[in-house]
Parts: sequence; C-alpha cells; structure tokens
Amino acid sequence: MADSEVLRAPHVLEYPYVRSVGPVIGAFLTGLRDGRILGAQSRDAQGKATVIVPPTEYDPVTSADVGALVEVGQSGVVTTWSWAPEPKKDQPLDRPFAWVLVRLDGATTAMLHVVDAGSLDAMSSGMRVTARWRPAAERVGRVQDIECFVPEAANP
Amino acid sequence: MSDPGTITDSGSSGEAPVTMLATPIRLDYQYTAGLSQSRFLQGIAQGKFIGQRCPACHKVYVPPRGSCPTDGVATTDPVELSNSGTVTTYCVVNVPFQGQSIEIPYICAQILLDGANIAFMGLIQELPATDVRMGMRVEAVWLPKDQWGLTMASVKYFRPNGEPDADYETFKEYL
Amino acid sequence: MSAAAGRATVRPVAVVSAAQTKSVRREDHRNEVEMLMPVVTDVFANIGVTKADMGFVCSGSTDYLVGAPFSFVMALDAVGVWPPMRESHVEMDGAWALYEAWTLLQEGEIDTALVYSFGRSSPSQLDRILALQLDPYYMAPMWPDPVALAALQAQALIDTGKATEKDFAAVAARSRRDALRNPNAQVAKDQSPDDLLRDDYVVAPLRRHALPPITDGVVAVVLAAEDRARDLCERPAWITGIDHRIEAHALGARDLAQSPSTRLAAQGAGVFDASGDAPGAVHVDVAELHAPFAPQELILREALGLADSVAVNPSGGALAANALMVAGLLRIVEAASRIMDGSARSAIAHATSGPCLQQNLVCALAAEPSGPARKGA
Amino acid sequence: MAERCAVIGVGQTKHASKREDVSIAGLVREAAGRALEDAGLDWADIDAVVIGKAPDMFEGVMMPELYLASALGAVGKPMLRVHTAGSVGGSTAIVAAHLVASGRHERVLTVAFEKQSDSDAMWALSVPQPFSAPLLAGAGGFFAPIIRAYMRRSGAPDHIGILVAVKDRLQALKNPYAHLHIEDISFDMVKDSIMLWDPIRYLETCPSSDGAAAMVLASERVAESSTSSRPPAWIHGMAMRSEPTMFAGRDQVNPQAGLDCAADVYHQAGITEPRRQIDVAEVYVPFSWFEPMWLENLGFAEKGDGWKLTESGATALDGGDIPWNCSGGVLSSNPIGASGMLRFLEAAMQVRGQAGEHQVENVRTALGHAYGGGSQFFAMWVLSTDKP
Repeated sequence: MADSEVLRAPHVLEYPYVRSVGPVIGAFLTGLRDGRILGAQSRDAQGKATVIVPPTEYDPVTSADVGALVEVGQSGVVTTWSWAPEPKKDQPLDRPFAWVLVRLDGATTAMLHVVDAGSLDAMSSGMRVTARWRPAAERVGRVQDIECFVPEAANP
Repeated sequence: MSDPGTITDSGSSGEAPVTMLATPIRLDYQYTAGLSQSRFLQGIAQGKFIGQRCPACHKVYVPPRGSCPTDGVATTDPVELSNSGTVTTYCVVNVPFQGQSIEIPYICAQILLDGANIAFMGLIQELPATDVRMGMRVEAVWLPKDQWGLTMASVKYFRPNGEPDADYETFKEYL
Repeated sequence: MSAAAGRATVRPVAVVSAAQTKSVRREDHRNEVEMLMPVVTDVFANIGVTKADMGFVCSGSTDYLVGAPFSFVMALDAVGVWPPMRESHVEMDGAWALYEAWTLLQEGEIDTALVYSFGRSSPSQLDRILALQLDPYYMAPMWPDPVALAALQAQALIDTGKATEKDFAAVAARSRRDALRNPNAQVAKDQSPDDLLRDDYVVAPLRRHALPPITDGVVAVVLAAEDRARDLCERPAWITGIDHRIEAHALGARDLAQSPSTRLAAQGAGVFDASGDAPGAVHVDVAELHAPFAPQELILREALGLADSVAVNPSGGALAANALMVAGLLRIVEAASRIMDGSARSAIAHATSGPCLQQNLVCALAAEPSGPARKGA
Repeated sequence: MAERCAVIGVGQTKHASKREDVSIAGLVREAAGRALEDAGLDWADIDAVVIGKAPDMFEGVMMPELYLASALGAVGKPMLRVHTAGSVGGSTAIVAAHLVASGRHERVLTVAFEKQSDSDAMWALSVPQPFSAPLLAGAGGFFAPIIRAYMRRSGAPDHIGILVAVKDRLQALKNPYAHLHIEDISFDMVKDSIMLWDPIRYLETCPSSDGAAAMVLASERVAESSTSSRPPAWIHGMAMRSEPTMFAGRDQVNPQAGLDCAADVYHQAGITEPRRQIDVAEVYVPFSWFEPMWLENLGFAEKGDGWKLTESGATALDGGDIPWNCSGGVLSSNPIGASGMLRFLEAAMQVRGQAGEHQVENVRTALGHAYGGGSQFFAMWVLSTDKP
C-alpha cells in the first residue's frame, strides 16, 4: 500500500473541565476577584517563616499543611523572564510579552505570570513590576483576573 | 497596598467565595489510521469485509489492527470474508447515552463473520429485541452503493438471514 | 529521612539488547502498534530470544500523545502477551519503566525483562499538551508552552553568570555535529556556534537551535541479570546504580539554574562513589543526558559533576531527536550501546520529566558489574 | 530472595459522586494523610511514593504526579506513576510493594485516586476516534454480552446478579467511606430498577465516584518496630498478569490471565483451597454478575458453580463462610483509578482488624483483587496476620 492510501483525519479532544478548588486555592481566587493577592504562611526546611504565593495547599518543599493566608503586595521583583515574540492560542496576551516569575513584596516564592513590557529590551531580571487588574466586573476568580504585570515605572 | 495581615474574611466583597474553576481544554490531533485499518476501510468502501490472517497462528482478524495480538507479528495476508455470520452473544441496549443515534431498545451483538476467528460488535435490526438469540445467523445490510465510504457506517446493520441457528458447540470458543 | 537503599548488595543487571526506530519528524503511515512491532522483533532477534524468554514486560507512554485513553493497551499487541505475562505500564518516560523492571529483577525471581516506550509527537499539539502537565489551577490556565518555561530556566542560568547564549549554541552545534555519526538521529548538521547564533529567538533567550525537534519514535531494550546477561550478550552494559528523584512543582519555589534532584539521583545511583562529588570529578567515558533544551545540558553537567573530558551526548542527544516518553529511555540505550559495542567502559545516562527538569533519573552503566575502578578505595 | 513487606497504614477518602469540597491535591492528601497517621509516620519518614490512576483525561491533567509531588511529600524522593487501566489501583500497590521487597526502600507510600467530577467519566472513557466503529452500546454494552455468555455456560438463573447487588449495598451501609448508602435497598428495588443493558439492571452497576486510597508499605524491620496501633498485614503473595485485549478464541468469561494470576499468588502464599484458607476477599466486581464469574476464576468454586455459592449466601458478611466485599465493593464506591487499591486496602483492614462494622471476625488471611479493561489485566495480593 502506498503511503498516500493510508487514512488520516483530524481528531479533537475537547472538554469544558470545571474543577473544585478547595479552601486554599479558593481563597486565593476569591482574593483575585476582589482585587487582593493572598499568600500562605509556611516554614521552610530550616524552620524559617515563609509566604507562598500563589498559595499551595501544602508547602512546596516540606509538604506540611500551610498556615494562615495573608495579603501580599501587588508589586514585586522579576526573578527570571523569557520573551515570547509570538503569543500562542489561549495565552494571556495577544501581543509580544514576557513570561515571568515574579516575587511579590512580602512573598518568599515567585509566581508565574506575564509582563506587558512592549519590547524585550525593557525586560531584565531584578526589575520591579506591578499588577494590572482586569476591571472588577470582569473578574471571576482566576489567575487571569490579573491581566498582566507592567514595569513599575510605567504604572506608578 | 494594604498592610499584610491574616485574612479572616474569605469574601470581603460580599459575594460568595470562589469554589469552582472552569478550565476548558481543546486539543487538536492529526490521526493516522495506520496500514491495516486503512486497508480494511478501503474494503468497506467497496462493500467487502477484508480481514487479515496471522502468518503464525493462521487466525483471521477482522477488523485487523496491524498485529496478531497473541503472536506479536504483522497480519499481512488479506482474507475476504462472508457477508453473513453468527451472533455469539449480545445485549439489549435500553439506556440513552451521549452520541447514541438509534432508538432504544435495540440489540448489540458480537457477530462472528463466516471465515473470521474473532467477533466484532454490530447492531441487529429488523426483529424485535426480545427475539434475538445466541447462535442466530445474520447478514450485513449495506447502505446504497453510492453511499459506501471509508467508514463502518457503510454497513447499516445486521439482520437475520433466515438460516437455522448455529449450534452452540460451533461458536462457544468465541465467547 | 532514609531514602537510601535498605540493602547494600545490588544484583547485577545489564542491558543486553536494544533497538529503536530511526527518529523522524512525522511517521504518519503506521500506527503505534505497527511502529513498535518491528522494534520488538529486532530487540529479541539481536540476541536470539523470544517473548517466551521474558520474565516481565514494562512500558512507558502517555495517552495525551495519542489523544485517547488507554493507548498503551493496544500497543501491547505488538508484543503478543500470550500465554499471559507479567506486565506493567508507567505513564512516564520509558526510563522509569526500565527502573520498575530493574527493581523487580533485584528480587531474583526473574532473570529477564522487556522494556519499551513509544511516542509519536507529530499528531498532537505538543505546546498545548505539555501545558497540561502544569498545576491545573494556577499555571495550566495560562497555557504556558514548554519553550517559554525552558526559556525562564535559561535566563535564570544566564543570570548566575555561568553561561551565555553562546554556550547554548555551542551545545547545539556539538550535538548536531555528533548526530552526523548517528544513523537514527533526526537533526544532524555541521554548523558553527556563530552560525547558530543567527537563528531567531523562539522564546528569548532560546533561539531555534536550543530547542529539540518534534520527533516520532519507539525504543525497546532487554534487561538480563547475572549469568543470563553474560549468556545473551558478549559485552553486557551493567547497571551499577540507578535512582530517580522529583522536585517541587511550583516553578517559583525552585532554583531553576540548578538540578538538585539530578544530584540526589546521581548520589543514589552511586555516581559519586568512585570519584567524589567535587565539580568536574566524575570521570566516565560517556554521558547521555536528556536535555531537551540546550541550557539544560549545562545545568545537568554541573549537577553530575562531570569532568570536561567526558563525551556528552555522542548520539546527538535530545537536540537531535526527542520523541516524548522515549527520549529518556533512548539515553540509556545510547549509553548502553557504547558499552555493548566496546567503545566505552563506563557511562552515565539521564532522563528527565516535567517542566524545567522537575524529575530526573540517573543510571550508571559499566563494562564490569562492579563498576568503574574506585579511586583510592 | 525477596525481603518481607507489610502494610502498616491505610487511609481512604469519603467517596462521593462529587467531592466539590477539595482540589485534586486535597483529595489525595486526605487519603495519604490518614495512611501516614495510621502508620504513625510523618511525610519526612517516607522513602518513595508510587501513585496510580486511570486515564489522565478524567481530570485533564497530564501526568498529575508532577503537580502532586508536594502534596504527597515526594520532594527529593523517588516518585513513580503507574497506569494499567482498571487494575491500576492494585498494580500500583504491587509496584510499591516491590520497592520494599527488592530491598530498595523501607517505607513506601502508595496512593491511587480519581476525581471524575472534574469532567465526565463516560465522556473520557469513550472519546470517539476517527475511523473507529460508531459507538453502539455505551459502557455496559461491552460487559453485558460477556455476562450473557456466562449465564448461558453456567445455567445461572436470572436473579443471581440481583442477590449480589443487594448484598454489596447492604454491606456498604456498614462502611462509612462508601459512596452509596441505600438504606432501603431490597431485592425488589434492584429487580425493578431499569434494565440498562439487558441483562444488566441499573442497580447492578457501579457508581461513578471521586475518591482516593493510600497505604504505607514497610520492610520487616520497620513493620516490627511500627508505632501503629494496629498490627502489620504481611504480604504473602502478589502477582500481576496481562493478556491481549481481543484475540481469536479468547475466553472473556474465565480469562486465562486471571487464572494464571490467581495460581501464582496462591502458590506464593501456600494456598491450595482458597475457599477454606482465605477468610475474606475484596474482589473487583463492577457489575454484580462478576461475583459469580470471579468466584470461578479465582478458584472459590468449580467452573459453572460460582452462582451457586452466591445463591447460598456463602459470600455474605452476615453468615457467609467466605465473605466477599464486606466494604460494599466497587458496586458501592468506584473512584476508578483507586477502586483496585481499595480492594487491596480493605483486605489489609480486615487482616489488621480495623474494618469496624464490616469487620469479619478472626481474619487471618485475606485476598485483594483488581482487574481492568476487558478483563485482560489482573493484580492480586494475599495478606496475613502471620509473618511469612
């Protein structure tokens, strides 16, 4: 049989998953909807106090239950970044943007999000960025309620 | 920025706390049927059931899936099978489910085509659901020729072919 | 924590046969079973055995590449497990299937095992299915692609001052050049690092050459223990140690410029027993490292303490062929093959899984079951 | 050659059709935390984690063990993910036990779960592929013809399936973790429930559940010094067997892989008369008729006689000599990926005397059984109060 006779067809795997989130993630998402960013108090392997943002239900390293939730800053430091010149389907922005790990003021860990910086040249590790929120009416309790981060100087 | 502090109220806006998250997922694939399935469906498009014989155990598989599942070798030798076969076992479907296109109740049967060594699932029509029997002889009813295509849907269903029932001993090893 | 082995003695087990497809960008005229069958046939024929000689069968694959649940079930038809066999499957790279089989062989009840994995990356949207490996609440909903995440890791490495984009290009240039001598490689070219640095960024700081190709492929190996290995193979590739470790999933809770789980796995595999764990202290003839992105090779070299003299990825590595779920087991196969063909006496193979090297397996191989000579022991 | 291995801790979730109070991590943590607590251990004590579940499409998370590493205390440790279709919960426990039996580790946490309510199990199990035959019958349509074949072969009367469905639901009332608690379950209620796939009635099928199961497996040294309030359940035999899914002449009613797996596990455990030597069994029965079929496949009854054992009441917790599925079984709780592990775990609970209201008295030896797909994958273990 010639290769051309082998049958091929498109196949779609699609489902509208709806997930229950439990108390910790639920509180974080509720906070986002209300315009606040929450972290979870925890302790690292050496017993030093930490704040996990976004809050996982269990400490990322020690696996202990996390403690109380606390509000952290809406600005922070980029710990590392990458520049996406061609955004892909369903990604947070539809123009070139930076993926970042951003450590918010008051947090110990960094969260994955994006920075709308205009150009690669505007990005550097250690730069300060601040959250740009979607309008309150559009926020539903998901990470994209923060539309993106922007360089702090550009949004004082 | 407000002062960091312990959060005690989970829904300060007065709205209910968020408990669910919608994350729709869509993935697109380009599916390849592979050689054996393609050959089988090309036979269907010509109104024929074409199985494949294992060169090691000589069993005939239909629809063929590329390998003999017991010997792990390619089944390459094509075998044209009869349009008739025997109902080895069956169930009566009486439940609606997603993707179903037939009015319930109806009969789903394992059909062993004459010349094949494995049964496959087929729809039985043209008789009341209560009248189906193990051993019943059936034949394939095809769509009009101009509607044959590269799909098992070219076969509308199976129906009794009027022959006397097969003896249980002749098909019991296929249960 | 006592994650170390509870028992000191390790039963000698070796790779005695290996087979693979030629890695290609798109294999679209055969299904998984049809791809796997000739490879399983070869891996047995190489050493004159049949499936009936196998005490165990274990495979690794993922349903998301196929887009259907239970995809490993039909793949089993390529082996023909009749009469019934002891058989298992991990939803992981085949390197972990090999680990499961090795563990079972340690008990001494069976002497042989077949391990295989299959991965056709071409039919799916890899960028999207790999996003589904991420935390489903915080990360996956933003659909970050694997290149974007590897680029975060690359930038973290650059920020330490230990590497530059030119170093990434040098890894890619060497891998592609070495691949010219690997008939199964998919991407093989002779280009200078300076030529490669003219590539565009896919996601900065990663340019095209720092990315793996999209690959369809399958691989199979036979493991055998002790005398059975010596009977089946002139130069068995003895597994002197194997271990694997996982790190936290939250990227922002990790130091992406390092691979502590690789280091722990290497300790568990006895890599540092012979030479100590000082930087550059580990002398083996060959290291096959599963680094799908060029900067990851640099991170892994450091974690493993490899000496500069070690030939890293002579096969071309994952930059020359990277069938998902296969590429890790393929590293073990390539490392073992250098020992089986007599060109190496000692080797390290590594496999990774998850975003930014989250989970890592290290397998130490040698021409003698006792491993390489111990310095000062 | 192999090292001794024992279960020293068990934990499971409350199973329900939708566990909307927890995330995926929260679900597995609930079971794993209880297993650790039962074993008297902390996360840091665990050497390795082995997790299993059925297809990733149920939750839409590819290789979820990556995301679950922190929830399960696996960071810095080895973590394996097993997937062997419906038998996976059993296979996962066996893979974990081999990590101890091989001398590799001393304390292994094994976990299995399914959070089906994130999607829809029926969807995930039947994603149509191009060129495949149209979906004719739905999930039960695969099993109903096999049951009909069993009835024809054995001459079993129509009501046997109803007896099993009632018995397992009555037993579930004594298990606080069970998903289905049908207080007024009766023969007539099952008999009058809708015939879905003749001969399978609605109440003769398993539910679809969210749930998780976990166990701590330990070496002899650790088991003997365990601070758990319960004794260890020692593994006397464990086995897995697979056969092809479809082949010419395949016996799906009494599959060879099941016969071989049972023969292997009995040989290891020194069992020659299962009905006499095994005190209690937890067996994977997703449709009621699989009880008589597996009674024969597992050697508790002669071929063709399994239904007679069921009919006699021998398999009931109340008065039977060989109680099956005292927990209510898969017919009462079915978090698919965890269902097999629940069978293994419930066997351990019986041996350790911690099954509460559904405890059988004086259990010395118990069988745990899981199977998957179209009856082609099998996993079994035999546990005992006595050290082997």
